[in-house]
Amino acid sequence: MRAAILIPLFPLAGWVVNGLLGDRWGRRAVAWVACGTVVAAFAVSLAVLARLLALPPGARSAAVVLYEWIGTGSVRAPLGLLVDPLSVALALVVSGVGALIHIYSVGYMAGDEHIARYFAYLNLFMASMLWLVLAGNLVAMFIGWEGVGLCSYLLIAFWFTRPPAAAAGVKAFLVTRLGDVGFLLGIFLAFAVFGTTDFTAMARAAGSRLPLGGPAATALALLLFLGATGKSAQLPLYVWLPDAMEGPTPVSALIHAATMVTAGVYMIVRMHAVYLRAPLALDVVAIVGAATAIFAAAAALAEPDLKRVLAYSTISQLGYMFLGVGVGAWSDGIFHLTSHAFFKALLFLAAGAVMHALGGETDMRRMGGLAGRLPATAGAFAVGALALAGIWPFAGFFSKEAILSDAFRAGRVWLWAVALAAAGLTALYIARAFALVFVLPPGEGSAGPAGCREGDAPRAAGHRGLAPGAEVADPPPVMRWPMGALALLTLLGGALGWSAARPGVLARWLGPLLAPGALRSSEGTHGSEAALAAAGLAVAVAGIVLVWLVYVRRALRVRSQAVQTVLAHRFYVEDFYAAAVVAPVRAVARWAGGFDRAVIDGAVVGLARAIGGGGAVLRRLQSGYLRHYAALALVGVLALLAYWMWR
Amino acid sequence: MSVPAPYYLGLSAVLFTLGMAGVLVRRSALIVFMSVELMLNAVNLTLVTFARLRGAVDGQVLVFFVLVVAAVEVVIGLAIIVDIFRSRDTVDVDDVDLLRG
Amino acid sequence: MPGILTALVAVPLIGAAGVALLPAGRVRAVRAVGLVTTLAALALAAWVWARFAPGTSGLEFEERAAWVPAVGIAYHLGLDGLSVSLVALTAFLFPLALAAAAGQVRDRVKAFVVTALLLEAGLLGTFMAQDLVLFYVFWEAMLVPMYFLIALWGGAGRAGAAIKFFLYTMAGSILMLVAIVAVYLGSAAGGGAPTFDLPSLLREPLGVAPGVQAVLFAAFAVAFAIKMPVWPLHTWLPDAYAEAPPVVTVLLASLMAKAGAYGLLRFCLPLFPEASRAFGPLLSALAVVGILYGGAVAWAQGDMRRLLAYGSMSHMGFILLGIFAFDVPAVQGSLIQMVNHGVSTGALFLLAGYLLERTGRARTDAYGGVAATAPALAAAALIVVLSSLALPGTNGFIGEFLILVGTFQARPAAAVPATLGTVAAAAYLLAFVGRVFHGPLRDDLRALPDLRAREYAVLVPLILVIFWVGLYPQPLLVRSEATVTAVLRRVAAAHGPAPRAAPAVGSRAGGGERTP
Amino acid sequence: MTWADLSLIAPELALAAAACAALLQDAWATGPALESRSRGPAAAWIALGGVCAALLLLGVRPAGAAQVGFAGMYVRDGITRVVDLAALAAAGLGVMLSPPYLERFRLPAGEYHALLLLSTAGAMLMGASRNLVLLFLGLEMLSFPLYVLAALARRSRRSQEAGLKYLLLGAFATAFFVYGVALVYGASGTADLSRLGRAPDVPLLHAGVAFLVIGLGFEAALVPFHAWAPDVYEGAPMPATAFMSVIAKVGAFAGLLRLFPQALPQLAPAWGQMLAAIAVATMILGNLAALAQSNVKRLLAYSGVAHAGYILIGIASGGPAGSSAVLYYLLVYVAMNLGAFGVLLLLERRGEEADRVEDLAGLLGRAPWAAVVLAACMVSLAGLPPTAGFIAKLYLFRAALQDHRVALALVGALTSVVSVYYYLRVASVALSAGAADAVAVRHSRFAGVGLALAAAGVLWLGIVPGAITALVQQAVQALR
Repeated sequence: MRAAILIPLFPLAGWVVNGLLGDRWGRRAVAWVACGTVVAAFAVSLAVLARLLALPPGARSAAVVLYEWIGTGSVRAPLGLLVDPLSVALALVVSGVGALIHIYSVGYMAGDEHIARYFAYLNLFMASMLWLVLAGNLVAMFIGWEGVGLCSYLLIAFWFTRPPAAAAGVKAFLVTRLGDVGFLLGIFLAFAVFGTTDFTAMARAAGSRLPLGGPAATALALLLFLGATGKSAQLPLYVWLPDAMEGPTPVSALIHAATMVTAGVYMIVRMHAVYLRAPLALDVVAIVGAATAIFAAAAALAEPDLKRVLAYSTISQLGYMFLGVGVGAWSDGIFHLTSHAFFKALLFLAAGAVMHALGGETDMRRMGGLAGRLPATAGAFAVGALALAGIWPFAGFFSKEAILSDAFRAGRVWLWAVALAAAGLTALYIARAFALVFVLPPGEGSAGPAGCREGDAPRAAGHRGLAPGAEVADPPPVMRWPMGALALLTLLGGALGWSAARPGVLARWLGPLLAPGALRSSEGTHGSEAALAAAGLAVAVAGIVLVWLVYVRRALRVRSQAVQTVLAHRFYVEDFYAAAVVAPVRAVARWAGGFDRAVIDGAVVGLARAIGGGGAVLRRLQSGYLRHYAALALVGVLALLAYWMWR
Repeated sequence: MSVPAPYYLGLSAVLFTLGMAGVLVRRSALIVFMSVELMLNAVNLTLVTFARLRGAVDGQVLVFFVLVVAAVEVVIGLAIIVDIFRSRDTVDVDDVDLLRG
Repeated sequence: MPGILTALVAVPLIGAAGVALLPAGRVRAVRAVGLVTTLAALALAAWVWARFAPGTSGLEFEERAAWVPAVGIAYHLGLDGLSVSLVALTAFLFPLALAAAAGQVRDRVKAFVVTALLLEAGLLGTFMAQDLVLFYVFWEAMLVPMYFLIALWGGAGRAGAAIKFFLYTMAGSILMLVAIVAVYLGSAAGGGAPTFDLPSLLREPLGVAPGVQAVLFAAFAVAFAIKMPVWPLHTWLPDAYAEAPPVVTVLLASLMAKAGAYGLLRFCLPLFPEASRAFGPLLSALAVVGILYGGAVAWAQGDMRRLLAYGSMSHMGFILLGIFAFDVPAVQGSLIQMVNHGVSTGALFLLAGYLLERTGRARTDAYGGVAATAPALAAAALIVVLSSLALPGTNGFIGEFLILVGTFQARPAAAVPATLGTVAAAAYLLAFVGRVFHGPLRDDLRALPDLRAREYAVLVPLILVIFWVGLYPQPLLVRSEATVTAVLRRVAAAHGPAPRAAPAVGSRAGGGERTP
Repeated sequence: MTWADLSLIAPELALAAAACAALLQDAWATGPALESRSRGPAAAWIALGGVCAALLLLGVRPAGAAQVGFAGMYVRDGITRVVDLAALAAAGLGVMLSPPYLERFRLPAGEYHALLLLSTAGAMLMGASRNLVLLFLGLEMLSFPLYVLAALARRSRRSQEAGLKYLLLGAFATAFFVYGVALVYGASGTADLSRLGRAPDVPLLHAGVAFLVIGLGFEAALVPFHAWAPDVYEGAPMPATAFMSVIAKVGAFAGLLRLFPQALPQLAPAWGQMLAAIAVATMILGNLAALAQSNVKRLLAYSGVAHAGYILIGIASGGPAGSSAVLYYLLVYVAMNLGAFGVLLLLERRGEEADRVEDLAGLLGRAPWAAVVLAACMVSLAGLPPTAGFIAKLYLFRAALQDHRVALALVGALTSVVSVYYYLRVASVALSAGAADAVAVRHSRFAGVGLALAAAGVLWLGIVPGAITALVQQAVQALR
């Protein structure tokens, strides 16, 4: 199992090599190194999977300790891996999708002069992400946790000369770091409770150290979840993710859709033993997940920017995952994570292909009717969109239905209802996006003067937006093949989670690891299962039909100006943050700066001035007149005499 | 001697105070000087009184030292005052105020 | 190898004398001798560091000789877990600083090198002295060269900044001197001869009343707090950091600030355990205020070095927090963070110096897009910034993590807001990166040169240390563990008032004069 | 008077003889010799010979029990020894540092050296006095030459003014001192210091003691009897200023030492409190007033006031600790103050004294060693390690705390912080880059050796003070 260390080490080596030497050698070599290392990581992951499969289900867990990393007093944190079904599954998803996106990037970034830096960052991200999923304890995991955040920052701000990109990077870093405060405090609390943060040890000791529903368990679970809301862009810390679309599109696909943002879900599943001791915290997770799902779906409705639609969609889908794990459906959460990785990456790559063709344009109001000119892209997007909307037989259908039925069967009917409504909205916004980009004629939806545009690097097409008569074509094969592969996975991915007899492949693979949650899993019948699935499917279809009626047939005009405004401002959440958090903090900082000068330093300088002033006064007393001096001495004489007489 | 010792002591204290006042209020360097001499001689009177009171001679010896010292003071002082008079045409101590601050 | 610690102090002094005898015009020779001297000191320090036996709490390489026997002052040097790494850090940073100075100090080079070498001797001595007076001598002896380094080679406001720095720090340390004398007199309460020797003083509890102990603790603590600096005794810092020549700012932030934190651990905790515990909550609170306040003010600064200065102060807050958590991991974290802060903050100021050297611009908004024209400089800055904001895998994380995890066990109420300080650090440091390196490239910066070979030579060692400590901090941690444990055991063992409350000294501390 | 008595005062006699020789040499020189460059050094060599002879005579005497002579008026003990050492150091350095200045400003070298030596002898007598009469004589012998030295540049209105002010105020204070002697005599029936300890505790004695403080306090420049010091320091020719700045303190504090801790221990609480109050006022006033000065001589005058305050801490604390601190401080003060003045003596601004702070600018470039010495002396005056000033202050704080005078130690400590401001300002100007074009630097081997000795003293007493601390410790052993 020690070979598992190679999984993150390969991309790490790619980072070092490309980072140090990338500018010296050709772009081709850079691309080979970058893709090669990730493919190698994928290959090693497969090998480790094979090794695990060879073991009996109960023995498929191995801790690999590299060396003692931090060890002093009572705090011990080795640098170690935990190789078990969960981590290997995630490693496979991450390295697999990552490899595809790396290959896609070769084509997408072909025109960018900083390709070495790009791939170096991307490799570093792969290393961090793989380390995150493989790490054997919370502290080691935190390396990956922060590492992916760093890479996210670096890649969002990849085109750093553009102020919005630079600002979005900082925003992403800061907001996630705010969540990481919770994560860190969680680690501290874990040390206080367990004396260790080793996952296996904590899982073993959770039952004895954490009283069910006790404050320690609840606090620990909620603190870690705070970290997850930051990293996985949940309410209330989701605000960085839409802005993160300033980065190159493959980055959005890889980091801000398929992998990094799901780290929170993974972490909760990893820590499920703790969460099981904290039902209240699990409820919070489920409620936040459901609320985020519907909120973000609604926010996506009025978004004119294609990538931001997908970003809100990601937030919403992550909400589903949290809803799933919140009701104790650990493996279904991972299932949705996986299928979402496939279809959302596919959607982003397709969107990237559109932008690639349009010179970086991302404003859907400047697009339209592209289905004919970009058939392959349109097809790929359609597959992804259908999966997202939850249409049978795409992967998204199975995974989303699994979570919905889990919620229902867990007795969280309200959450189920909310999630169902969110499913409808999902179908609505993604169908709208598809219609605007591929179906409707250009110019629909009145483009504003300031469009959205990605990057400033030269693209394959030298123009921006949809210029009539311009050469608009599907991307080159190096980009098309990864899209095809992902489309295939999207088609087949459902098989992972669904089979005639639940639990599915994934659930059985993870099963020995995951203690059953509050889920009354066996109580559901096939009949109710089918009914729930039908309800979900119906809502999805209804959404698509609604879009068809509103946008294509123009049969309906349900436009309330108020709703439109609220949606366009994403429920004013960001304005609220700007006014209630950012502005006050900025004001406090300014004020503190002034306070520092005026009061604290003022006191010091004032004291110095007073002393200097005393010197000036004394100077004036030295009048130069001899008789004054004699008088002064006489005063002294009298004072001394007085002292001696009346002491 | 019919005059009791405290009278001498009182007289010398008065003389000393007069000298002191002279230093403080007179402007001519020469008169200031004379005032200092007055103070010294007041002290001499005290010394002699005490010596007689104690019936010891060492107080009277000290008087001679004081006299010598006073003479030396005058010598140095007059030399300086002459120098000052040469360069400033005045011996008013209030005009000697170049140095201050 | 007897006398190696003396040799460590003597090498810079001999080097300084050697440089002083060179003709002032031979700038290259002056620089070469200075560099060779610091490298020699580094070699000695590295040897000592390598040979230092972990696991013992006592002094190693001890040297003792009578100095002023009439009043019980001894020349007593020694290293233990608290100081061994700081000595190594000092010796490590000086060659780098002198190398970096070659590009920045062109005027009166000889005097500069001499002064810097005197400073090195003072710093090394400060970390090694085991006699209170000897410590004070070194403590002030490093202050004087530092004053001249700022006052003679600094920026436009150098005179004011230098004297402010000096007066402020001296105001604190002179009170410490008075307290040192009081401790000395108190040590005779048991009937023995009074002594300034630290190990002897620690052998039995100090013969002073608890109230007096508190006053003495305060006198020591204020001196060290000013040097660190601790809020609200910090306002000399932005001026000094911003006006000193860039390499001197490196030394100020990297090493002098550590002397303050080191003093707290070396003297305040062991000498005044009861008072330390009594003042612990207050100092923890000040640390938290400093962390957040420094972060906030840093964020609002327009001047690059003022921003970094307040940031440095914020980071020193973590170190203070760890010390007064009285918990092994936290104190260990503080110690390792001293090294980290020295490396990372030093590197930050070094980079700021490189920028200043290239453009002469102090304000961050006078830059923009520098990463586009100087990518290596930007990459180095990014790495250093990340280490400074405690990214796991870099050195900064080890320190802050240990401090916070330890503090969380001991004082959760302080640890929670302090953890927020990590966000503040990210805010101002990324703002710095954003304003200087990101954004549209300004036209007047297009010709900005990237790192030169000499600058690589300075930065690469620092970056290597950043990753080394970040990934494998154990060599540092094991060296200090035994000593830290012993110090904390001493603090923990102190219960309530001193057993022997002999009113030896200052029993009328407030009053002063005798009444007849 | 016996031979034994005379051999007791052999050092003083040597000085007096050298003083006479210097005067005679001056009178003897004629014609071209008067104008030649060798004229200054000739007198200087004679004076130096006298100082060395005195030092030798001091050295050959075994350091044993105290010897008393002149019918009990004169005592030669450990304190005498250290005071003599300080006074002779002051004289020696004063002689060595002056020639370039005397030559350039055409001051009468013979008179200068003779006065200097006589004044030194006066200070030494004060240190050796065991009787108020001798103390008075010593005080006058110390101060009269100083009056003349202050007015030595007879054509200079400033020098005249300095002389007049010094003389009149000095005479005024002397009158009080003698009155004090008379009252103490009247109260106790004796002028013998060794018998004052048994004097009856009557108001007359108290008044006498108060008056004695005035005379000594004037010479030491204690507040409020300090007012002469800035004006006289500024107006007097610089070599005179340099010399008087140290010798007056040596003499006055030797006198205070003899008078208070040694002769009047039974009144220690009373005079301790009084001197503590004076010390506090002196430290504060001296340091604050020095802040505002731009003339280095005047600055050093106020600095001298401040240092008088510091030294007084030792007297006020009394006992062996305080007394040894005073003795050590006097030695240190001689070295550091004369070192500072010695550098100034090398400078000249267009035929005048270069006594403004800005005249020092760029000294490092022109006379690097002088600049370094000046900086070292300033650092020492500020009381910073590793210089002598630090150890001296450490001694004082120790004395104060041992006597539970916490407030004294604190005021001393905090005012030294204030003092750093002006000392380091001078030092950093001297080491700064800019150059004062009008200022010329004179190099003189004679003065160079003097400066080196002063600097060596500043460092030696700071870095390896063991020998001297042992000496002062031993000197005060009798004081238990």
